[in-house]
Amino acid sequence: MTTFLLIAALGVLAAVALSLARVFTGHGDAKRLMAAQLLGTGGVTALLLFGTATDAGGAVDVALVLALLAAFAAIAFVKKGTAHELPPAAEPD
Amino acid sequence: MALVLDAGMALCLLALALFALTARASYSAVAGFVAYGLLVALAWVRLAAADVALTEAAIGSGLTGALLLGAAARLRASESTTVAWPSAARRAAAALLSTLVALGLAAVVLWLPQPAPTLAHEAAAGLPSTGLGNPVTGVLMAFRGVDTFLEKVVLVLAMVGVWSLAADERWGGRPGLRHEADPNGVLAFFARLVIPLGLVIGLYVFWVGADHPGGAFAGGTVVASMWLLAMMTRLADTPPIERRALRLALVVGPALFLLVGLAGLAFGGGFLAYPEAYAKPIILAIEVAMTLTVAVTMALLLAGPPLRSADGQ
Amino acid sequence: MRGLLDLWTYAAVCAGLFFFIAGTVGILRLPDTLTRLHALTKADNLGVGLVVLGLLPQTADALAALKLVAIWAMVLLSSATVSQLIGRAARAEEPPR
Amino acid sequence: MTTTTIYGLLGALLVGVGLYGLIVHPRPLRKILSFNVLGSGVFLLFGVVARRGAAAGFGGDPIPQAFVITGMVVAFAATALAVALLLRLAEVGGATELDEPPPAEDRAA
Repeated sequence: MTTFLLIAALGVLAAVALSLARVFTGHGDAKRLMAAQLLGTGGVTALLLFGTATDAGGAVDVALVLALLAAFAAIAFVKKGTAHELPPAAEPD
Repeated sequence: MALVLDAGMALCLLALALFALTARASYSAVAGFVAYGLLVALAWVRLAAADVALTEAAIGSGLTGALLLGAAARLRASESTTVAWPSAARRAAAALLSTLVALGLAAVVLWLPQPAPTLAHEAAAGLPSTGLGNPVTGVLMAFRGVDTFLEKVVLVLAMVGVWSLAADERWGGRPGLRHEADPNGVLAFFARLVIPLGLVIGLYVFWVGADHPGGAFAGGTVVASMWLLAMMTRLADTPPIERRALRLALVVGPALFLLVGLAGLAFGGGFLAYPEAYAKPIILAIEVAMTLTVAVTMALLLAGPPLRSADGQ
Repeated sequence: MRGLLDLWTYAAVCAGLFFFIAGTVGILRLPDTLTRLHALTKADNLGVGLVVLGLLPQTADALAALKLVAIWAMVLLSSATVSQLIGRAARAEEPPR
Repeated sequence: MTTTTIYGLLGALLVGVGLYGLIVHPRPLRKILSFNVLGSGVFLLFGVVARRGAAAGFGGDPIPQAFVITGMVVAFAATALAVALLLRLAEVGGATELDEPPPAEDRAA
């Protein structure tokens, strides 16, 4: 069971890594927004899998916080990434 | 198999770090950094440090990411497309220095003393006297309480530093810019659903910190991120910094810590010496105050210096 | 009983892994942000759900199981919202063809 | 090769990478980012030391772990202060990019 769960975690991480590579090599901000989302799902899943496999204490709690904060980061991206709310504050001259 | 997992994660982390440093646009770089932070939290679980993983997940990726992101967005207008890099000679010198430092550290890692020195036995021996079950909380709150107290002071000083950057006429006003958000939009809906949930998670993380991974830092940071979410979706505005209750919340953690420390000096064996019978309730009281202080300070550090007057203009 | 539950774990986690791989193939092969978003959120959410279902028999107590389900709910809720917002940002960036 | 060696070497590399970015990158915001990468490398090294010191039924030596938690909070406070300084500098019309090529070099190139 342990080896199987570790292999599954590895598989999920590999899938996430490939997607991340694609997300970061492309152009456009909308693609970058996907990064936090990707790790919010894939990272949490991998964590649950290898946390269960190695019986790491507190892994489930970390996954819970990670899911919450990944959502927070993604929303921060959307809020800051849209240019129309930018202030006229930074006027060099 | 576990080693393959570790090696894969290490490679991903290195790639993300390199991307975050080399990406042309700062916005992309910060996106890479957030992904990096989320992945570092996984690495901490692999190192059997769930307490640190919780803190990293909350601070490293979430709050630091949002902070850098806000800065990148505001600087984007003034950011030129090309930058003048230092000359090749300087870059080579910097690369040489960095390589030497990295190699030196790698050598240290490879030749760490065997058997590894550890203070775990001492921590385990002292833990019963604190009434706690989580050794990391024990170290933070009791054995090395002075460090934690001084760190709270650092937070307050950073807050003073950030606020002192306000323009004179804005002093006492509301930090940050006003966020625009549709009160009936999908974002506001999401925030209404998630904020209560997130607050419960934050308090849970704080509460289990006595006996399991968690604690005031991670819990307080989660609470802070939920407050920030409310600010971003305009469910709540940032409070004017002249408000007295706000300033009290900023200092209540270190103040209580200091009081208990001085009381220890008067009644016990020294600064921050807890009487053994009451150790647990005292630590809990300090932790409650600290969670509040951490939550308020983290959120306001991220919100930045006041940019609007108290009536919101 | 234990063997049966383990079998359930194997099956559900394998199915979850399949959806993660499918999502990645979608991200790599689909042409634009909106369609990739489709692959990302739908497939990955199914993946998380199946993995959580698979891990449920391996949990120590009811609280841990409840937390697993809470994580799933959290991921569902956030990705539903975030994908909306990403979609909007993508449409502003690259107008529909 | 063990888990601690892998993350230890990763920590050393991250310190190197972060240090290079901190010295070389002309944009202050990216210097702040590099500083955070450098910091997380140092934290990982602490984590490795903690993990190797696993004893008394704990997964790691709790003392370095507690130091790391303290360090993360302080690093965040420093980052927030640095970002606030940078934004204020931009607001009052200062430079947000440190371009200081040596005088011998041709700016137009």
